[in-house]
Amino acid sequence: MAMTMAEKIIAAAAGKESCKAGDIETVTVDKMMSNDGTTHLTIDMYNNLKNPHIADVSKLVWIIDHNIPADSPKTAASHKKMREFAKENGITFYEGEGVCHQIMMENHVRPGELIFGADSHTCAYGALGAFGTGVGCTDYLYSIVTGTSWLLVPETIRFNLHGSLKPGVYARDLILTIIGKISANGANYKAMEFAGEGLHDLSIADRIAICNLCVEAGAKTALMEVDDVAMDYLKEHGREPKAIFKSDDDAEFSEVYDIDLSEIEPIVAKPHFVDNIAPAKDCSDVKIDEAFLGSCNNGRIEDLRVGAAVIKGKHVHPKVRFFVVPASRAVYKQALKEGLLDIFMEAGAMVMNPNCSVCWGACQGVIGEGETLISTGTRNFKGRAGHKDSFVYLASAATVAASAVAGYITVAEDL
Amino acid sequence: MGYTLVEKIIAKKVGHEVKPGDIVTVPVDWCMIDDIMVPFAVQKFEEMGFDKVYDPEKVVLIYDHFLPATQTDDSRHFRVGDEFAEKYGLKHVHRTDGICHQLMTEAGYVKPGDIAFGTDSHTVTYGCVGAFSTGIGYTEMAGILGTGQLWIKVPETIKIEIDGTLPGNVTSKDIILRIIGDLTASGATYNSLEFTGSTVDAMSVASRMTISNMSVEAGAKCGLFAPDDKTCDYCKIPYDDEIKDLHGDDNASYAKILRYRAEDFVPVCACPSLVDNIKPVSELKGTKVDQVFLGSCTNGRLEDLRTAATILKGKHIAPYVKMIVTPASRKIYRAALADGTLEILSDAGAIITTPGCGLCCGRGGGILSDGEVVVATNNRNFLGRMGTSKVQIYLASPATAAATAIAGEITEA
Amino acid sequence: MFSAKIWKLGDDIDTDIILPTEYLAFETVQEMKPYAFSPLRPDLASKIQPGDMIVAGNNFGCGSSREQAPEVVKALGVSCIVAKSYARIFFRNAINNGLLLIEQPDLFDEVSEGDIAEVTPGKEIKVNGKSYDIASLPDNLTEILEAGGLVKAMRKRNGLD
Amino acid sequence: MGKVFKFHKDVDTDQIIASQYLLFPTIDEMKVHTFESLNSEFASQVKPGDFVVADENFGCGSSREQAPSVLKALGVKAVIAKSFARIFYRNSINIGMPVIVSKELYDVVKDGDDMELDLLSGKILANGKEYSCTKLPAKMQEILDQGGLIASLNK
Repeated sequence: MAMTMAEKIIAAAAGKESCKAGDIETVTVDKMMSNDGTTHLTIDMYNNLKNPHIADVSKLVWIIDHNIPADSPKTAASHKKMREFAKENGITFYEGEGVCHQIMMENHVRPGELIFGADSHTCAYGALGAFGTGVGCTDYLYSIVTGTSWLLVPETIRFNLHGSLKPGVYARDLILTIIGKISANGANYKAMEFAGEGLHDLSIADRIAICNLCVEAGAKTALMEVDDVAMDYLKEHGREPKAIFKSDDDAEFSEVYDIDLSEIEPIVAKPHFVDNIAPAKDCSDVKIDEAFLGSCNNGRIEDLRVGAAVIKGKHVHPKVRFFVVPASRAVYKQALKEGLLDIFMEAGAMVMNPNCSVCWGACQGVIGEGETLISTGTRNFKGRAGHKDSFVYLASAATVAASAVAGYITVAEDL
Repeated sequence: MGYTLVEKIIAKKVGHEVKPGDIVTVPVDWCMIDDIMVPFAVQKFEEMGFDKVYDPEKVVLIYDHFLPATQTDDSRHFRVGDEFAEKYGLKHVHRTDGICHQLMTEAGYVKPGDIAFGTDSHTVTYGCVGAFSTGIGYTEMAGILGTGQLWIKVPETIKIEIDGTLPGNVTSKDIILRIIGDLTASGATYNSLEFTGSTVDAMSVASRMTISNMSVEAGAKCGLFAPDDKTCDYCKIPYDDEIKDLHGDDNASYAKILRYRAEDFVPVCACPSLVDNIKPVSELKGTKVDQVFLGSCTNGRLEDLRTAATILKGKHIAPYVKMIVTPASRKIYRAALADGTLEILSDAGAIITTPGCGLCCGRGGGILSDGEVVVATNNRNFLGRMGTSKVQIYLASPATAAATAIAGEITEA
Repeated sequence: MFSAKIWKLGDDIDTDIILPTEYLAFETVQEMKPYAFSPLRPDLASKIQPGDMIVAGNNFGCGSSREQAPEVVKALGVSCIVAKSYARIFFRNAINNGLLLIEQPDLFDEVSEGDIAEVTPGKEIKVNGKSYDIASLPDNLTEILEAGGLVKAMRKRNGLD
Repeated sequence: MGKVFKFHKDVDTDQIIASQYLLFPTIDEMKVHTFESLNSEFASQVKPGDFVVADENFGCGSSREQAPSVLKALGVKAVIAKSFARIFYRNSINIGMPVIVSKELYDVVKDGDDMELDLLSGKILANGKEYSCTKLPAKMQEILDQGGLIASLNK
């Protein structure tokens, strides 16, 4: 029977030959990531179980990344609870090392794995051919206690990528365009799979940016075929695949899109929804108060290089606060070595410690009433970055850096 | 009869001799307003009915406590500041450059002999270059913005002489902590502290800054160092006769003179929850810590980061312990990037944040919860300063902080 | 002369105790009021009644220059503070806000919380039948206090009141 | 019988409970901030047994389980929407809060209307009229019946 990549990963996790979209399968989960957004609640629930235990502690990765360093005593108490539980139970634990998904990509994710993350952007792991999906803390708790969970096998929307992106256009412009096209719930319950020769030109950073944002179209997961680019990344980080799957040629897709990468233009997603897209060039009447380059979506070294190239020798607009937040310690150090951090600091940006930062809107760079942020973060929901009456525009690293200089939204080439 | 340094500075400004206890009205060379206080100062200024700022060149607005902002109302303070600056033609607004007290001398504003007031108690920091500077409330600041002057009582002076060579693991932070312990938290109330001696002469301006900065923790009105050639280098001014005259005379009248031998100093901590609760680090050995903070206007300078880096090089902070490093200014951050300091600190596992007040002001940057212990290089360990009232704060030098981060318990460098 | 109920605090009551940094940036003093003294005595702000007084030991108001500290005490309706000594910035800020501060070396050690004091500014305080001498303020400060604080004094200077 | 609180299309998890409250130690401390950005009165007005009725794609965005949890903690009996985002849907079932798909209800009720829901028969009574809603898949009904996913761990 012909299967999609998603079906193959789930079948393997269920210990079956095959499965098909619409089936509900009981699966063994390969890894379980949780961060400080919800883990304190998971621990409370865990402690209330009749027989609390963890099926396989080696599969757990806990990461403090959202509110680090802590912004309030309440945050600190939740962190303490998480840190102590991790220590007592021998859970792999990171604190202040970077955004959870970046740490998972650098250190843990393997092709063919089925990974639960108590965070919606867990779908990023598809960039390495792993089935990552976001779950709530109850689902998470069930999976750490039993080692298993149930999954509705998703249908797959296939995106065949052709050609290559024009200079000055980035993976982020591509995925925002796709979400605009299929809408914020266009892939609800589904897997979004990316294939085609256009994929080969995209770096792992590009691929993560694409997969990561698929949840903004409602997707359960995002997947990409594992090719040389992915294998080189794994090798560089000292890991082997669990298994390499690709969709059969005659697999059944719920929809198929062919996308010509050369047609993509710089895009912004306007408030207050990710699918509310517009050409970046059409937004030059939008003045900004703050700019943010970072997040699990766009805080990798490649993104910092793009931002630094735009801003080098220029200065951030005096009324704009520009936060640059490397996605992990490794990214921070690489950017330091390459001189990028100094380019940003010289230009008047503020380089922050690796964390979720402005994207999450609760710890650093919170914006005020009536203010406007341009961001490489994941979401532009109402109030996402601070005050309920504030505005977030999502754009590429290049557009964000250019806008930070101009003081209004602009593409880099018009700077 | 000679004069103390503060008497000379004030006399020069008012144009006649002064003695302790005199109430005089002084012209103000610099006004510093930080982001927390901007809206309050602006409101009072307007309530007072002024229509212009006495000299827009002499007012510096600095946004530092709220960077990065942690609350939705924080940026209102920036907006009020920007609007005020625009309306009254203020020339100097630092929006993202670092901590106010670092910038006031680093960016070239305050020079030896100047009189400066700021809306923050650590305005005493500028005594490191031989300026009379002290913290005031926003209502008085509003008055100065309108009138360009302020009444002050000429303080008595306590002279502190330190001679000799410091032990290798002792920094100027240990000196000022010990002195605060000896004087007590109120022992220098209304007084000027004047630091002299061969140990002081050998110190960098940065080290002196740490001492001036914490003078207020003994209640002092100011903490002064006579400017020397190092001061003039730092301030980019000639070391001329006028500057050379800015020192306390030998025959001046001092309220008290404290004499110390540098060799007698040991690494110390201010223990919870008073700045004058001083104990030698050696007596605290074994106290487990959850977090270490290196930064603030007291100890966030390049030499402080370097001191820590020297100790942390090739080592790693203890598991489950966090070390947060917050350089005091953009300039310092860049210098520490350039000389490899930040790389060493990052390799050791430190969390390096953007320049600002950070944890020291208790609004972000590593707040703690009940029962947690922090060793911090800043200036206050008051109850609840960094989280709940059940957080234990130990103040220490950058060297002690770094050694403690490695060990996971309070340790001498 | 006025009479006031005593609330007693200790030595070194710092400005972070009088009003923690968290609440400094609230837009109005009214919003800050409930948090006065919260690290030390979370319920104190709700118990203090207008007209009550605070008695404390040495170095009251040490620490930061936050003027919110005396403002919030004044907003609670505190009629005066009697302490052994004050930190200087707090002292100035209090006078500038029209909050009466009295220095008295002995009273703190001899009174209890809840006692009623009779205060005659510039002259004496009577508690439990005993009289304590108090000094008057320097002229320049009396002027500010009499004007009702520095803002009012400046308004007068600018011909507004 | 409960009251209807009506919400628009694409209500995301940040509107249900904003990021700045998620690290509060308990759901009870968070719940007073439910729907703060959309209706600051909601948390004080909603009574146990009331309903949230919404248009398409309710609960899109993050995986924060705090979103259904605060609604449940406020006593919301069920959320009825034209459609749900999948993580919110799953989280709701897991904590034992009914989430019901009805394509028609949103268009026929107003804020403040009285309505009744019979989960077993899949019937809604609102403004004197009866509406049917989509039944839950068997797997989910099973989780809901046993009082949420955690209950199955405590068996």
